[in-house]
Amino acid sequence: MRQFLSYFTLLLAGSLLLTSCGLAPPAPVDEPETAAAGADAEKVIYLGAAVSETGKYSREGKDTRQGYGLWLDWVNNEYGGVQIDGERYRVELIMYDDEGDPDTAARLVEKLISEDQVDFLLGPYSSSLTQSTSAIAEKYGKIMIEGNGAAEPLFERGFRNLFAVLTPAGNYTRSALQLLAEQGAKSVVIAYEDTAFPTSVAEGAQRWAAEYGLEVLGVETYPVNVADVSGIMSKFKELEPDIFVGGGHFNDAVLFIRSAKELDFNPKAMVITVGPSNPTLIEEVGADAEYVIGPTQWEASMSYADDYLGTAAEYAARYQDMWGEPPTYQAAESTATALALHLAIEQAGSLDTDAVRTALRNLDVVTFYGPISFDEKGRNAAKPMGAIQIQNGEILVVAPTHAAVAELNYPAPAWKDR
Amino acid sequence: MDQLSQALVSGLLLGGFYAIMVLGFSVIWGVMGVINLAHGEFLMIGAYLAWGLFRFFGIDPFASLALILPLMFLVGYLLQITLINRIVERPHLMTLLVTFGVSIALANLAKIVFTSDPRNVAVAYSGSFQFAGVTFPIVKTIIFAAALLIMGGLHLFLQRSRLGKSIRAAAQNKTAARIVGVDINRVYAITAGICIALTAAAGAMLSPTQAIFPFMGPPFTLKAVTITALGGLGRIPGALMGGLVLGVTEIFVATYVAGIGTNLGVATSFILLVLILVVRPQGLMGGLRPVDAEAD
Amino acid sequence: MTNGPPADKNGNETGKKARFPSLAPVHSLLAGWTGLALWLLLLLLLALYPYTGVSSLALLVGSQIFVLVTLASNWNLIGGMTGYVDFGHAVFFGVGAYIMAILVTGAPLLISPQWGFWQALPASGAAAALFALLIGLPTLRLKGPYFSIAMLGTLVAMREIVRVSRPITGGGIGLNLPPVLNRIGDYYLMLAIMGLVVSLIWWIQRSEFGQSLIAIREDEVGAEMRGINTTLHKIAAFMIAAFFTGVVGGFWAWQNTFIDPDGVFVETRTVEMVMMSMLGGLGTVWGPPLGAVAIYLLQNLLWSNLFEWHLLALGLLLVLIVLFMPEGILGTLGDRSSTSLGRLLARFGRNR
Amino acid sequence: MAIGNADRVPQSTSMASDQQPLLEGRTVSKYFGGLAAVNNVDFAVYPGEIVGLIGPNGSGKTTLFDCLSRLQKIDGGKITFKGQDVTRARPYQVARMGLSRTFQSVRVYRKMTVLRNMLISHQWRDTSFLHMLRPSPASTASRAHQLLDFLQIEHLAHEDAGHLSGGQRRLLEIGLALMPDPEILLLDEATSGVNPTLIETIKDRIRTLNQQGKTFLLIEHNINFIADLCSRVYVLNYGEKLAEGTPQEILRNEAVIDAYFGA
Repeated sequence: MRQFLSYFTLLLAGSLLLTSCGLAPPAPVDEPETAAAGADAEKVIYLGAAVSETGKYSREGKDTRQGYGLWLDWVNNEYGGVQIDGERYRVELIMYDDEGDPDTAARLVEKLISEDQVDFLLGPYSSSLTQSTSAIAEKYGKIMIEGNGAAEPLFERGFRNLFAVLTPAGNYTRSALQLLAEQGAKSVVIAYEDTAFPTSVAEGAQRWAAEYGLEVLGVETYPVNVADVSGIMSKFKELEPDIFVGGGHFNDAVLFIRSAKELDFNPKAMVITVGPSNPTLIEEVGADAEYVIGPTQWEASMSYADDYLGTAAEYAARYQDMWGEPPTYQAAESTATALALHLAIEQAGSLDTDAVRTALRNLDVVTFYGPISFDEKGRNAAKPMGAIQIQNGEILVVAPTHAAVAELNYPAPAWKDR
Repeated sequence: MDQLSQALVSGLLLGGFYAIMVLGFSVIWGVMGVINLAHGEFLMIGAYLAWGLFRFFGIDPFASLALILPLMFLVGYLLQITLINRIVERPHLMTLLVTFGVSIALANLAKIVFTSDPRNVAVAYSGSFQFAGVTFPIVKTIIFAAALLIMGGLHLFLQRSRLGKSIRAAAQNKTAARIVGVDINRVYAITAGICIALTAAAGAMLSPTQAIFPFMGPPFTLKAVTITALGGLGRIPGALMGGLVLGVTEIFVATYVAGIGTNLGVATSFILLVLILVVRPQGLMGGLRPVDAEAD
Repeated sequence: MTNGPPADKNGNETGKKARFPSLAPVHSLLAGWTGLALWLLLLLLLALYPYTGVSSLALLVGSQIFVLVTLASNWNLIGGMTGYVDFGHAVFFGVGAYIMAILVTGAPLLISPQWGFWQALPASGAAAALFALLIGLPTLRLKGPYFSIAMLGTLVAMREIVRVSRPITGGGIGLNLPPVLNRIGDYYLMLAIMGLVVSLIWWIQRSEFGQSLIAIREDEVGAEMRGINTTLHKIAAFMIAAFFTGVVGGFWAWQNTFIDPDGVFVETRTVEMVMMSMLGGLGTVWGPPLGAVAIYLLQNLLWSNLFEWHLLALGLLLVLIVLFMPEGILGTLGDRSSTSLGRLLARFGRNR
Repeated sequence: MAIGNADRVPQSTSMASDQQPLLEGRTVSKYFGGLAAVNNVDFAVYPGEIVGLIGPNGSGKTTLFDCLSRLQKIDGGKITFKGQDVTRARPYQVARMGLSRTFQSVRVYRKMTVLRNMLISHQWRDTSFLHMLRPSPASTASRAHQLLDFLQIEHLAHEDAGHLSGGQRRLLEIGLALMPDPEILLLDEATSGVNPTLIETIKDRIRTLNQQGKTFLLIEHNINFIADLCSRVYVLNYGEKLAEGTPQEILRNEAVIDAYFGA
């Protein structure tokens, strides 16, 4: 055994020495089948994306990949290719694994632009990776359209080529707070993870609270991977607020519900930023997740529809069919991202970056995902954020009103009375 | 006043968990001089085991300890005789790197097996009870009691039993222990077995209180380092004191500093670590082995 | 004193080297001027490389590899040569990155006018070196694992401190740098920094200073007792390593255009440096660069095919390196009966 | 055990009493916890002497060495070297003043060659920072070769120190101590683990060096070695000075015999 390993290491060392002479670029993960491409002189649009398959964002990265994949499959096999000047263009999507690592992501985006010479870029998962890769796209004048980076600082850099279909983070809690204010809530406390996205959410929440006449009693931050929030919870308990707004990661949702119950902290409504719209939360936390409210970019039960992928429910069915699991909103917004680009290209009638950029700016459509229309900063200002509430183990949309399928249950009973 | 007693209770309960969490780390360091950077991963594995037993067999996490302890003892024992015993005598860089390698491997294995979806054990008694005007979380109170019980038991074992005495002998003077007939490798393997079983047990008990996910380990490892530095190597009363001090400090900072309290609490624990190592490397309470001894 | 009486036996020279038929002569040649000459030649080739009409990707890859080589070499100075296993060395990278970001954006500190890149780059290094002085004075007194742990603690503590110092550092949100991407410029800048650092370490290793560092690693008490001011030498080595790590951190912040605490104060970055140094050969001049290139290639050529198994494989590889190749590639090739691999090579040599 | 008596008797030393001691300790004390490892020890070594320091195991000899060479902080008393107070000096400072020592458990740089071991142990007193940034000068190398020759280990110059035998390592360590051209050498158990032929070599070398003006302070278990070389001997027991005198006086001293063989 030892002997074998010795030989193995020797071999390894040897091959490394040999290869170290050349600066080899990384191998692609999802190499498109190039064999089919050259056969007939069909027209092809090349899209590129670096999305986590491994690393810290692998779960959400998978949703993103599947969301892009669904659109790709649909546009090539069902829709018949993107239509430009009466001609059909097949789409090829080159996807690499950025491992959640900024160095790798930068390298892959560079590769997509300079070697694969893609026409357009789709975004990675996470605000921080979008932050660094969109700078590269901007530098090369490539359009990057994304659906997974909502943090506000992304759009404060004056970039011309970055577009996002998702509702910006500042508006995440808007419909929930509006609805709660209408139901008579008076005060709110906010706890958020101090990273870019949750901070934008929390700042937005404070803004909207003021707007709807809610008094902000307390604001607290906590670091990533926090394991105990008793301090925050007992502080908030003293303040007796009507609404608790909190969150950052899915893990925090579990922690907040558990801590609130443990310390008998009874806000009349718990709004948790990330988690409630994911069925896993109900599965894991069980009955204690009842009454929890969460913002959602998209739910299958929403009443949006388009001429391409149909209604939100049809989209969900298609997704379930293709990937064997229900779509998360990360998946839906990824599909919508690709769809928005698709529509802009068709409207521009060309693959020219400037034309497509103009078309994107002028885009004003309603899709299965909701309305899409970009403001001058590249954000999808038209789209309202939804809100869901967990009722009897189901995730039901309660806002905005035109998409709602259930009435908000407010106030939530105290833990002792459940 | 109300807030003060609540903070104190929350801090002590957190500290009790820290104490049981750190025990395995501290004893491994104290007995064989190995800083186990994969500590948090064993905690994570314990939590997943408890989750699995709960989810698929409906076994309560505290009851599942009866299965988890022997299983993880075996894991620790095997890991020690196959891997760690080979590097115990090597420079500490090697042990740090090997345990770090194990930590990366285990976390990513867990991700493949369990996916990165967070898990949680929803026990029926996840609520609270009131006592003297203070809210006591039921689960955390049980953890605290269990922690005291386990620590008491381990203390007795180390002080009274023959095996316990061999372990302490091996910690204090390896050569001398060998001369009087202690089989060091076996003692190490048993120590590792006990420690890893304890760590996994701490993870199992933690499973109802927070999210379980593959990368939950490293923060616990870092906390374990701090607490060990506070309490001294391999001393059970030290681990208890260190845990309580850290728990109470964190909760007090979190409660009484507005806005960034929880952040600051976490920061404080690491600043404490550096300060303690610099000012008083033998820990606040001394330890099993002389810390200033020439390393390796 | 002058000389003692003449030695009585002098003829024992023969037959002692034959015990280790190895590449040791090559090894010592590389440690000398030949090594430097080869290195300068390599630098020249690398400087000409962009003229072969390569893509901007190749330039980016190049500069990323240069970053790794520089980091590994820096770590090696304190961890490999001096024997102080710094498990928190990424803290200097982070300090450098943040100083760069704060100076060039100016916003958080209301610095105006904002600093240019060329002023901020040395400032990043200087800040890291200063930080090394402050933290090194107390921590370098610690021995063995206590130093490692203290530095790991420093790294994590700094991450949390940066996180709570929101008015200055932007907190957990991070800081955006002006997106000025210049791949060719970055390539040459990093090539120059790498060239400088590795040459410097080559020089240090030959100098009495470098030898004193190795002496400290081998026996610090003995070194101190024989007149070496160990505190001074350790601090000096620490500060040099920190300075260039800080410069690289500043460069990285500039190139990446965005930093946040979790992106620059990362434990894995330190471990990467350690792994690279180890794989190449701890305490050698050419080992860490070799190890850096090797790990980079491993990660990108072999493991991208392993998908989600690749981090698992990374962890296992770390264990395997330590178990079977603790002397690294160079150590294993250059000598000795100390590793199983080395013994294997020695057997080849004998059979020939 | 009656210890104190022997101390009080003024000893007739062979040295001129008006001469200033080279290395002197006054009421030196060192405690570990509550335990006195060295307790109120007075002693002096005069230039050109070879002085022995003996005592049963655990009597505090090595601790006293550590105090003198400043590796241990002392808890009481005063140490002077060449007339200067060095009580608070650091080891490298006394080394640069001309004090060298060896260790009971040999300290050499194992992963460096014998020659490099020697080169790095030169006199650092006059080494400026700029000097440090250069490779060792040729003069240092030639001195190293001379000394290796003198100690009969020149043929090992390019071997790693870790590959040497125990006796060869002792010789190398003496070489390292001689490199900076010290005025006094403190040798801790220079003969333990060394074969008899080599012991004769070491003895011979010490004598030669002493004739050239070097002063020695030796910790030894080998009584013959002490009796052959030393002009004076100090005896420590339980951290206190039990006796001092010529080797002949010491060997007849009953307190010493008691201490060694038990009463």
